[in-house]
Amino acid sequence: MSEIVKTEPFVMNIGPQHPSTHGVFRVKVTVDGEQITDAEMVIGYLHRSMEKLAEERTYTQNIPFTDRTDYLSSMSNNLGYCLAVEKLGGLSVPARGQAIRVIMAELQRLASHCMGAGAFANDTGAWQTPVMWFNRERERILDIFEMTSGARLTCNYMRIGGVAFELRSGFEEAVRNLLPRLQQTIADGQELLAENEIFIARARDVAVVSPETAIGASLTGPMLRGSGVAWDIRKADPYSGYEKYDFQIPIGYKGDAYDRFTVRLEEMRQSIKIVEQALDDLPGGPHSTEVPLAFRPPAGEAYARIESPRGELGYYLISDGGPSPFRFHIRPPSLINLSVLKEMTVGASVADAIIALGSVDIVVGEIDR
Amino acid sequence: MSGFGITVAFWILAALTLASAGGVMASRNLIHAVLFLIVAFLGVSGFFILLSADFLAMAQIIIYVGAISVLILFAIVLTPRAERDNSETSMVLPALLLGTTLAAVLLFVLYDANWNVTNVEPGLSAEVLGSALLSVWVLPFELASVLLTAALVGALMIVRRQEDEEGDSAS
Amino acid sequence: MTLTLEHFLTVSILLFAMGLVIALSKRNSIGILMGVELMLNAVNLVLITFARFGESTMSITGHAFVAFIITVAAAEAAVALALVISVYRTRGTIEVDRLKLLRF
Amino acid sequence: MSTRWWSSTEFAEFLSKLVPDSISRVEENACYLVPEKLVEAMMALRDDADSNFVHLTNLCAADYWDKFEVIYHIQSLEKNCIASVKVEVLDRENPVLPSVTSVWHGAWLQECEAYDLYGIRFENHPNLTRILLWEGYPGWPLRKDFLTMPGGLQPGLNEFAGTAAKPEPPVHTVE
Amino acid sequence: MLSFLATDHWYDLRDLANLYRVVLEGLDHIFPTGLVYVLTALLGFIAFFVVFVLPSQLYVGVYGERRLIGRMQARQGPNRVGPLGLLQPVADAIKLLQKEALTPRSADRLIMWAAPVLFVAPAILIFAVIPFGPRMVFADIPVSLMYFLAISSLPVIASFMAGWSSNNKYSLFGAMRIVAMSISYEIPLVLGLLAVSVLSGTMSLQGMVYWQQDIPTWMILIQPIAFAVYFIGVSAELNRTPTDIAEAESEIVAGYLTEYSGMRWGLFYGMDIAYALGASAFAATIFFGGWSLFGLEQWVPPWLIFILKTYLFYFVFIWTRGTLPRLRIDQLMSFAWKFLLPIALINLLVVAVERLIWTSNDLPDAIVWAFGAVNIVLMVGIVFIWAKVFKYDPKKRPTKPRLVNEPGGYRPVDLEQGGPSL
Repeated sequence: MSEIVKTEPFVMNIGPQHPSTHGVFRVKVTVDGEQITDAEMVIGYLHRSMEKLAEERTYTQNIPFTDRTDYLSSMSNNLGYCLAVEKLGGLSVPARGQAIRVIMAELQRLASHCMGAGAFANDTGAWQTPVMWFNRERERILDIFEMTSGARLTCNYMRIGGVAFELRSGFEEAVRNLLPRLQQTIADGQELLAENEIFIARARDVAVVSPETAIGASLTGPMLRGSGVAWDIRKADPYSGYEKYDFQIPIGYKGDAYDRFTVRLEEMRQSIKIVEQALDDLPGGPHSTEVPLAFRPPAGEAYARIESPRGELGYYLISDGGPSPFRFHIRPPSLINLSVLKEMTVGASVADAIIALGSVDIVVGEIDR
Repeated sequence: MSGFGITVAFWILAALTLASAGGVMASRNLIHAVLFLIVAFLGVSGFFILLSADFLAMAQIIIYVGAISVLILFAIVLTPRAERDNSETSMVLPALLLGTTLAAVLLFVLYDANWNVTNVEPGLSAEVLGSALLSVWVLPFELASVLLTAALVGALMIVRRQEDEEGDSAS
Repeated sequence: MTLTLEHFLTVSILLFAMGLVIALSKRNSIGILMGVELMLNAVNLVLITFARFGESTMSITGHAFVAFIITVAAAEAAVALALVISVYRTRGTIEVDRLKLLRF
Repeated sequence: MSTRWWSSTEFAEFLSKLVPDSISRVEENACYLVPEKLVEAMMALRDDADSNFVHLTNLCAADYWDKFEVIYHIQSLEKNCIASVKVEVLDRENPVLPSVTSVWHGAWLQECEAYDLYGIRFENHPNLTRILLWEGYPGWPLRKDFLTMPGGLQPGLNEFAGTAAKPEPPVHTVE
Repeated sequence: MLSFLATDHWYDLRDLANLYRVVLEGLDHIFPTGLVYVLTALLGFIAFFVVFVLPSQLYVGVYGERRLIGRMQARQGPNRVGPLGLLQPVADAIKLLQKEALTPRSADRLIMWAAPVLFVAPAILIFAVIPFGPRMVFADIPVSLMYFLAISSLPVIASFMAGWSSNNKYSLFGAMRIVAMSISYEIPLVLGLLAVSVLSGTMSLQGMVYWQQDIPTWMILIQPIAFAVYFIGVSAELNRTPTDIAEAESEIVAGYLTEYSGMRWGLFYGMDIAYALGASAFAATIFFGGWSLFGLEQWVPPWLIFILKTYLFYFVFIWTRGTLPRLRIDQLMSFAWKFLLPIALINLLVVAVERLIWTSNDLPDAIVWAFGAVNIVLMVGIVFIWAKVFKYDPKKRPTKPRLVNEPGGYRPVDLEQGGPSL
């Protein structure tokens, strides 16, 4: 329509109260007809100044903060923070603790990708059904978290030097019962969404990010892998014993929204593989090393990073030898993945912009911190 | 033609049609004017039903209400907000004068003339109309289809964004 | 009470006059187009009325005429609105008293 | 196989060959660059085939009471190596640094964040605005002297290795 | 033909028209004739529609749809109010009635108020020509097919009024989208239904039911293309997924309904269901034999058969809503103009030729089965040819990502494994 008739350009707010912004996130778009000519994101509605607050608390007290940044993958956040502190203090984690951490992080990745894939399908207009199907399985994973740590969403399970508690009896059986169900759900998602004609028509060739742009814009995680760049911290810089497990990196073909979706589905399959391997040879021994509650690492700095469900989650800590960090910085993958929002949306229609935003899979708690 | 229902329907329709035509004239907002126009179209199609022209009544609704009014709405929305008032030019008084005079003359003719009127239902139906269109009126029928094609192509040509148009308007 | 030819013709005459006033007095070209559409409707009503009440054996002629008028009106509206949009694009207005390119 | 961290001496040796006079000093943790030569050095590091630092992983600032530091973690995906680069900003009143958005587009939002929370202005940044806080927010919250707690306590600890002169904390008086 | 319905007793539930006739005659003794006409028209209308049809159908629409979609979405659906949640629609209605109907300050108050009212009227009018049984049709007008098309073009105006008067950008988007959609989809819809009309030689819905009863066949078997065009076109006009772009929740919040609340919104919601049921009833009449069921209508009440067919068709609407993603507006437009319109035109041409062969050679009725076979072959052929013309091959690119073992930089796409799609 806008090809034929020049309409008034007008500014439209997508968010902060909008069904598809996944939180209080706002994009100010200038629209010409249905076509977007400019997009500017407005964030900060959920800013809680965690980096400042963390400078007041001891290293152990800061673990609950990390739950609340990316509230859909609290286990991964705990893990990243604990790795950074351990690197700072030169601590080592017993083998059992490392394996438990891997199991938890991969289950968390499954839960988070369930949410991401379901919400993306919702953005394409599949009205609530995929999101409910994926959420059903996510709930089962959260049941396992509740069984282990007592909490479902903000688990606070990892500790400096290991994990908080030993696994409950029946944990292994519960996870082993869950994994086939998850396989089935992923197969359903593959069959009913990834091979659905309408879904393909909507998601393919939309929000294309070329590999050069993706690397230059510091993208990580499924965004980078969707563009065909083979980069996964678990492979490139293994932590917590990931080098022991056999898994592969899924990468996309073209870097469009469809590639990101299929990469997420494939990552879920790989995660199931990792969890199975970790369960198969779960070592015995202690789950944690003894670390004093007011832990004082020596003065210095450390940057530790993990592959969180959304990308590279880095924690940069500076210690002055005191009981609380001198500087506590989170490298938020959700925020930095949004660097290409303008490239993805300008020139597209409003409907495609929603798809582009959904394919980034943002969590506003992590963007704003 | 007589009957309680038909008479009531006629008066309701007459009031509705004329009032909404007046609304088209009086309303200041162009969108309101179009909505009044739609009501007037519906009223006229009601008259068609009263006059036993079922097929044409339905065609009237489909084409006038479903297509032409929607086109007008589209054109209004595609032109910006400043253009949406429906005020009159300075010609309003002469136009009113002319309209009143014309109505008076025609009404005089109507009531003065001696019409050859029958009150028998002619029994026209869609089948009769269809066969008439394809036998007696087949040439105009084909011409109308040619006209529609020409109008389609012409409308497309007019609104097509031409490359040399910028040069034209600049000169 | 019996409805006669005069009832329907009166309505259509009034409708026609109103359409004429609208078409002559409106400033906006789309408003003028609406007036023209009203006049066409009034004419249709006249034709249908005579087809119903007239004595002719060929009373289907009225219906056929109305069918043609509706067809032509659709074409006319499409072309007119295309013109309006085209004029708006080149001149920036569709008010008839500000379009003076062809006026002496 | 894991990511190789470039030591600061190795990095300094490499960079001094690539862009001379771009290094101000070398410490154990990282190599400090000269702000004037920052963009040139980063551009060379990105484009050189031996370093190939195409990916800006992390950019953040830190406040050391008397100076700011901006820390860049840059990495190469092909060679799987990472290096930490720092720049000092000594002027607390009007901290200015050249922006590296021309080198990596991904620095855009991270520099905005550093500006928002520390007040470090990045020159030649395409659109340097506060992103987490609103325009006109008083002060720069992550600076160490932003708030004083009741009782004269301050955020962070009062001693830091390597800081000789520390500005006297303003005394908070309770009416 | 109707000999099996010889009993004209009022208690013969196979045809409720008997009951109606008895009431009419009874009233005729009491009141003068003209008044009875008006009275019974009003009474019958109120009794049948407002008390019986609309509430029951809306009930099925609201409760049934929510339960079914709940099942499809791996959840329970409404089950708290009353047994099995059966009172949920009542609770909803009470809640909507209590809620304040907000009007934004800068809205066009009159139009915003009038839009839901104008939306309701056509929804009720549609049922006037639907034959529920052999004599159970309110207005058996000879052009009821045209009537349906005419009435179904009215709610678009009401939707536009709602969207425009709200003075909200999302609403305006919704209004523009629905207007553009309705213009595009009306044309294939009319052409598709015209083919049905040409084949059966009538424009009356009742006539079409008799035609299908006489052959006996179902029109969907003879005219699959017309059915496909009708189903897609009508779901576009009704804003059902996968074509619900005017109310696209994930894009423009609620489209033209964004600013509506309380019972005004409730009217839109309820009447949306009524339109969907009207379209289902229409499809059941034209394509599925209406109240006839190959002779079974002598024993089972025809209106029961008809209503069950309607609900079955409505179930398909619910099913698509619970399953499919939504298309983009330009995809929908090009689908209407590049695919539906040509296929409907070709179908119309073929049907006209078939009708000519049938009538001019005086062939037996069984010839329609041959026509049906030809049309099905035609449909499959056209779909394949169009896919070739537009080079549409969604499976060209693999639906699973590549897997690599080693990290590193960009891995170029191996064209053997699958190149970029169209």
